[in-house]
Amino acid sequence: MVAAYKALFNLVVAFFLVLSLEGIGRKITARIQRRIGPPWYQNFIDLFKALSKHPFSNGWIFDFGVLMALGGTMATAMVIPMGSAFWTPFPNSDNFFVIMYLFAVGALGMAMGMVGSGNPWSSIGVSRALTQMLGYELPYLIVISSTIFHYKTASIHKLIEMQRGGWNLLVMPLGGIIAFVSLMGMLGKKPFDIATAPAEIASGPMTELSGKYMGLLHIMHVFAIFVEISLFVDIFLGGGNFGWYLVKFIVVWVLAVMISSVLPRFRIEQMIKFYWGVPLGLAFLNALFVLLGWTL
Amino acid sequence: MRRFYAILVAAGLVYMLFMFLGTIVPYGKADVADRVSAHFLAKDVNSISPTKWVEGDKQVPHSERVYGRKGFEDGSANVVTSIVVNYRSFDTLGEVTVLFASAVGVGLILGGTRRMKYGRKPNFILRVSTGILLPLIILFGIYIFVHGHLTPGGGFPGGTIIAAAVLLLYLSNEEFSLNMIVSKSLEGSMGSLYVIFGLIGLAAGGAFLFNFLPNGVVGSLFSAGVVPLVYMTIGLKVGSELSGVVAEIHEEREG
Amino acid sequence: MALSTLLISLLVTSVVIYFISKVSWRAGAILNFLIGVFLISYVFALHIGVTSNLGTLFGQKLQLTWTHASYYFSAVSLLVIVSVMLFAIKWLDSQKYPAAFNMFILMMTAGSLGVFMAADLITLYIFWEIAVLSSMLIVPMGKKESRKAAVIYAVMSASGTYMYLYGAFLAFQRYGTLNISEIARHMVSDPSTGIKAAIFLLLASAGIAKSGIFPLHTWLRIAHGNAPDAFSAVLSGQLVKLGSYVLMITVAAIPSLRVFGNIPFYSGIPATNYFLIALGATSIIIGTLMAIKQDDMKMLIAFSSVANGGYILIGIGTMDPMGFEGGVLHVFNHAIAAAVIFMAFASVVYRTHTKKISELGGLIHKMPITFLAYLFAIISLAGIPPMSGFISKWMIYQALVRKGMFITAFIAFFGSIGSFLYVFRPLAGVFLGQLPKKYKDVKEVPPVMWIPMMTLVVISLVIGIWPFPVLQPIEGMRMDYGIAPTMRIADSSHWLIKGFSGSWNPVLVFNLFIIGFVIAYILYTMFPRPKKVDLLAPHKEEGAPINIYTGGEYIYTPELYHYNTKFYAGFERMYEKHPSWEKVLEMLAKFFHDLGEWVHGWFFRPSPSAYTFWVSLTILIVFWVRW
Amino acid sequence: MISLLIAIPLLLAFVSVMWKRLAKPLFFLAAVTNMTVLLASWFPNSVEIHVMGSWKPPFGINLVFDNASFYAALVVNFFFFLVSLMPNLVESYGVSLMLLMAAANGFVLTGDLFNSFVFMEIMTITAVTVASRRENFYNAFKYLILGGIAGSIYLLATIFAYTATGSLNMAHVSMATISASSLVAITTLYAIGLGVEAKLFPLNGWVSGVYGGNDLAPVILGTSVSFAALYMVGRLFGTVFHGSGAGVLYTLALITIIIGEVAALRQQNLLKAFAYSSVAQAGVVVAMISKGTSRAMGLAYFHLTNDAVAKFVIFLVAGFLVYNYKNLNGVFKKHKVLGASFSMATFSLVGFPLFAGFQSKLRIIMELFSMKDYLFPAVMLLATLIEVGYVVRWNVKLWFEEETDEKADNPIVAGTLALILSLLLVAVFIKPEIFLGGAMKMGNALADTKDYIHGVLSVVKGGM
Amino acid sequence: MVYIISIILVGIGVYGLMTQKNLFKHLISLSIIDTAVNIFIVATGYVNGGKAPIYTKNFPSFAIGRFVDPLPQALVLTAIVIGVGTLAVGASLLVRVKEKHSSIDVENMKGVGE
Repeated sequence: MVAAYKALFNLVVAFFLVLSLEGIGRKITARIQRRIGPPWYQNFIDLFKALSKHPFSNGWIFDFGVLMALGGTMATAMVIPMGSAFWTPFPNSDNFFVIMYLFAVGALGMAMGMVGSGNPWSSIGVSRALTQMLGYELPYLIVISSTIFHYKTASIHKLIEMQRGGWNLLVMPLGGIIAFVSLMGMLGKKPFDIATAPAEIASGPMTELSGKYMGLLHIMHVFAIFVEISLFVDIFLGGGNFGWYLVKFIVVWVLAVMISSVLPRFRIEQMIKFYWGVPLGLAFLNALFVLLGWTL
Repeated sequence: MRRFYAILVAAGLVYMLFMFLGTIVPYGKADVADRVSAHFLAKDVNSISPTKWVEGDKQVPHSERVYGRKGFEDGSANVVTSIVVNYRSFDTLGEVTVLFASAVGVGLILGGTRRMKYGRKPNFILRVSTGILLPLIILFGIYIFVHGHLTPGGGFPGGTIIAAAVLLLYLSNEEFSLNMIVSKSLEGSMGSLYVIFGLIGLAAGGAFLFNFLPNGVVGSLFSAGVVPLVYMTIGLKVGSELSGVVAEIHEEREG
Repeated sequence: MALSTLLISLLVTSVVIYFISKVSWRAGAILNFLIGVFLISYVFALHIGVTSNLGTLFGQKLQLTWTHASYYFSAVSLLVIVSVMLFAIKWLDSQKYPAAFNMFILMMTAGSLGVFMAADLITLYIFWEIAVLSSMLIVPMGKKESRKAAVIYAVMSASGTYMYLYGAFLAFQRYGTLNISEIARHMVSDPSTGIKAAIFLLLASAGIAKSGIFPLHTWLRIAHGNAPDAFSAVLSGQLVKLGSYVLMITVAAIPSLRVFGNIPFYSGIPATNYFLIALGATSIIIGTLMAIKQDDMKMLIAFSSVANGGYILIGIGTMDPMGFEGGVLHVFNHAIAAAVIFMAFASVVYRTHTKKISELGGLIHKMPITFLAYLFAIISLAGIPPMSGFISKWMIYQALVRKGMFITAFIAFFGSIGSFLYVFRPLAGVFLGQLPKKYKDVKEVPPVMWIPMMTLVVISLVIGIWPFPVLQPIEGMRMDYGIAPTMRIADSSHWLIKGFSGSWNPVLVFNLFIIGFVIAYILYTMFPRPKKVDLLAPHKEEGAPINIYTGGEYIYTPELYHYNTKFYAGFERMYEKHPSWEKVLEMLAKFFHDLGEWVHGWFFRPSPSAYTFWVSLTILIVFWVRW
Repeated sequence: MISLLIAIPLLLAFVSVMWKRLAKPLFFLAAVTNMTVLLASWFPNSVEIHVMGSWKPPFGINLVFDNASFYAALVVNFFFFLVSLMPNLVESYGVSLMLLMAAANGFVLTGDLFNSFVFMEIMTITAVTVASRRENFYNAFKYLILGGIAGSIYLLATIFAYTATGSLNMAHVSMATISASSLVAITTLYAIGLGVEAKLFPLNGWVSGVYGGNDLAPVILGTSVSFAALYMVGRLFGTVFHGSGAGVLYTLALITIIIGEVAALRQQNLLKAFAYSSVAQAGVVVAMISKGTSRAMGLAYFHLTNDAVAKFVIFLVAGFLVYNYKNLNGVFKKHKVLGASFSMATFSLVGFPLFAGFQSKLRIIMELFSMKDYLFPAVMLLATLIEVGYVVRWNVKLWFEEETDEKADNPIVAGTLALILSLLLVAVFIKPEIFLGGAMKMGNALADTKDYIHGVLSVVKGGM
Repeated sequence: MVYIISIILVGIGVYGLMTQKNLFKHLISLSIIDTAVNIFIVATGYVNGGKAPIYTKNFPSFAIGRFVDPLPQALVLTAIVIGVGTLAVGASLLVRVKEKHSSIDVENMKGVGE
């Protein structure tokens, strides 16, 4: 029962934390681009507005897809440890691969629902999003695999405990950097936002979304960001108690936002080529170091 | 280029056979005593122990006077004939069959129905001389195969000569056409007769193609058991067969 | 009933079925299905360790024995086959040769069961050929291309089979026995690595050919793609597993770790196994990349079978307890998923008569049950929880990471993510999006056809939540083969699956999923109800609200707004000029063909002159050699 | 009694040339008689000889009747018997077939080298006649030339043997001491001389033309005559020359296997394709014979028997199809029985389980492995692979392609025979002893030179 | 000497078979080979100074060296007939070949495809 409360707490934290951070992110981007930008709570307002409007639905698969996306992502968010073994809702099931694949349910649901809308922009967006996944996931998984190989565990909370001696980022700095680059792709931040590319394909998958569908998907997006950054913080930055965890979370987010706000956008195959070039090579190099025991 | 390779290969073949020559006795040095034919010549096959012979114990062949005497295992003065029609008669049956087979084959392949006309009158000499020569040729043919066991010759040459007579007829007379029924019947009956001789031998002597008639005096016309009879059937058969072939070739197909 | 009696009577029955089917093919099909149901119950009732004699051949006893492996593989096979048999009761009315189909599918069942039961290599070979032969005769019942497919299938399969046969006899010559466990025992003590490796690889090649592993994978595309539609489900779901079985026999029943312990290559894996793993990895890459760009949905899944065969081989090849169980469990997962997918496609083709993704679309509104079956099957195939497909992939990853095989792991990840890409294509292109006008009267397939699909989906889902009934025989197999016999992976008392790097609880994951879904649903209902709009569907009556993004504009050709050709154009462009192994094999076939042409031209066609030349030349050569 | 096997068909042939209409019934009669004679003297289990004209060997000609020649004669006559059941096939070729039958029997039974040459020539000439059916003249002519050359070489070999030993009797030749170089000459020439009939590469140029030219030739030449020729290979190289020259045969045979299959693969004509396959199978048999042991030879003839039965069915069906249909696509839909038999026979050819070919192929491979020959099995399996390719292609084409409107009556007798024979193939799979027993006895008889010599040369008076 | 002549005749026959384009010349070449082999066979039976193996008044009895070997002669008799048979069948085939393919020249024959 305690686990259930912790899981729900996860969701609550994720919701408020990420939604506010998104607002802050918009503000930071605006400042970098010499604009004033919206207030930090702007996204709460947007979300509420979207949810309260009368939407259009494109058939049951459209609804089902959105539910599956949100449900799957929430399920993932519930498993994520927040920085320490204590804030781990399900210590027996916080296996990295389980999280990664559970996370894919949401992606699949979203893709399905959006293509179900019958809009070609959505389809193109989904196709790009899936292709993009092929790009960023691979270096990321290699880095995480070498981490797991190094610490002999894939359980996130155990990984956190293992990093008592020092952050994993410091143990394998190469891996940490690659993972962060991949994280940028996961977050869909520039330069890796070709999938949504608002100017060209009308936000891609989201083209047909209206009203509460937009809102629900926004919530899903919030949880997705939570999962992605939390994983990075847990695996590379050593977690820490709840406070430290939040700080690290925010730092990673701000860094990502700052980087993304100064960069243009990759074309889809450029993006794949980018990820399969230097990051993948370095990921393998990192793996080699780990195999040879050359860790710091 | 083709010719060059052909010469090369042919020369190689000649070279090979030349090398093979080294494995056989030189020309003219054939040692009959080492071969089965020594006993064919001496007509003493039945008195030789084959087991000993094959083990290298080459027994001395009889060398008593043969010509004009009676009571030999084979009564023909011509040893080649005695081999062909008696000792190795089965080969000859096969030989007859080859000819028969080819005659049948020619018939099946050509399958003609009508005499071919060349539209050219045979010249005078040919026409007239045919009338004179024909009986002589046929007679000569018959002579050859009847005396097969005494003199060089036999059923095959005799039959061929008879067929030559038929060929002459075909050349000299545009209208002539061999009566196929007669020739086929002769061919078939003579062939059957040969096999029947063999079967009689099987019945009489326990071996196919067994010589079941007395041999008589070596050198006389009525001697050598079934040999003259066989040669006669062969002669007639070959004659009719080859005539048939000649006839077939002179026929054309409808359409 | 003894095992041998069962198999022989099945073979005989199949001929009887043919004549029954000649009278009424539906009776034959129903009878087939009943026989299948009987077989399932029979298989589940059999005790492990039962043996039976089939007779003697060349002085060797032909033996059948019932092991954990036989049980597992037979059960999986029968699940697939029986589903297809049920499916066929209706589906066959679209086919030209129902009687022959009924006969051969039963014969094939007998062959496959025989393969799984065989205790020695030659029995295995006999039943193997029976299975191949009868399936090979079903393949050309499809469309025009399928004739060529049958030939390619037969040749590819035969090339593996004959290598296997060579290996089998090599083993027999060396060890004097054909019994698999005896050979395994002898091989452990055999000092000659070269011959052992030769036997190992030759035996494995049958499995390589059959399960579509790299050098011999090309037949899958054409055979699975063109076989009669429902039969593709058997081909991909079941027959390919014969190959996996043989691979498992060679890698595990012959304890390759001990046999080749003297040639370790990487992290304790012998070079021979690593070679197989490399082949498997290559298959994953090829299968994934090629599947992504197919327009023919059956060929797409055929390539996915190549990739999944690679997973199975990688898993088993590691001989790691996790990897082994993962590989073997993947057999189950892929069998079920591929069978459902192909049956779903068969249903689509049954109604629409095309298998080109680019010609289809929007069928979800017409065939929702088929769509659901397909959806759950691809979730399983892509290895996403809560379907069973995830469990095996998880296990294989565990093994790969534990062994530190990062390149292989990379390929496995690539294949896994790639599988999202390709399984999504038929989903988007066939079921979602705009419905072409010509399919506006398409109806859902009858229950006889969707019941088997849904049954398999439910089985896969249940196993995904509670995998222990399937893991149990697999653990049994692992114990039989002595792979880390002390280790327990499936911990059913704690509902856990344990890997070296941690555990997870499939029930919990499923519950989380449900909770997430419920919360999402609550959120969904909390907010205003949506207004239903149609897609760009002009065949609907006038006045219905139409899709919002056209701004009310009326569009007459919705097909054009359906994005389903070159779905991943950006990605496909990256490997347009890929080298094609299929072309290489075609070249090989062409080489033999040209050789025939050449031989014919030089030795058989020419005039008597040439004959004389060859005769003379031969004499000369012989003379030259011998003199 | 044994001489009847030759005498009866010969006599009936002579008779039937007088009454052409009787040819077909007489052919049937001859076949029945021969089968009766053979069945009456089932497996002599010893070497019996029949001396011609009661001239004892090695002086006269003798027929040898042992297990080997019995089995060969049985197979040979069996196919003649089957052909004689089909008057449509025989047509006006009854006389030729009877002669061919006599010649094949003589070839199999004779114990004399020159005599075998004579019978070989009869075989060639009648076979050419049969081959010329359906206006297949050019190919028949090519066969004739090649057969003629082979005959000359065979004759040369015989003469070399005669000068070396002073005898023409096989038993005597086999026991005589022949100098090594002489033996090389003799066996080389014999290998080439027999190679033409035994379809060895590259002496088999005639095969496709002759087998592919009409419907009668392959049915009889591809089964009976080919069996007789391959029997003689075993007799000469196994019994008489004790395996001298086997290396030549082995090499040529291995090349033959591959060449035959490769040529069959590209072939677009149904009859010719399987003609080439027949070449390849002959290669297998010859290579196996060249191994020289009794087991190997027995298996070779087991394989040959299976192949002959399968080929009989295949050629029968193929001949029917080729000469009744222009377009063969999907014809089996109209002729289900023919199709089923054809498929079974072809599968037996490949060696799929449930059919006889499986038994022989696997046994051969197993035997080869036990002899530590690793090359031949590999070649054989490669050949089988190619075989699978074209066999499946043809089956698929004949069964599944879109059919045309052409229509022909079902040949009832041929269909029945084909079905019975193909079921026989299945029976042989279940109970290989049907063929295997005889074939193994044949192998033993061929390998046992001592017994042969003893049997031939110590018996003074031949039995009936 | 006779041996060598017969061998050369074989060579000539083979050469003819290989180079000639006319089918009838093939047949003749074959016949040459036959004849050459026959000559060879007869020659193997020759004994220096030997007579024809026929008993006459002058040679009434057998002695080694008196007669040549009769067996090869008998064989040749058979072989000749076989050669004739081959020739006859070959010639008749050529008649039909000429009809069907309108030529007996290998290079001018029509309809000789596969």
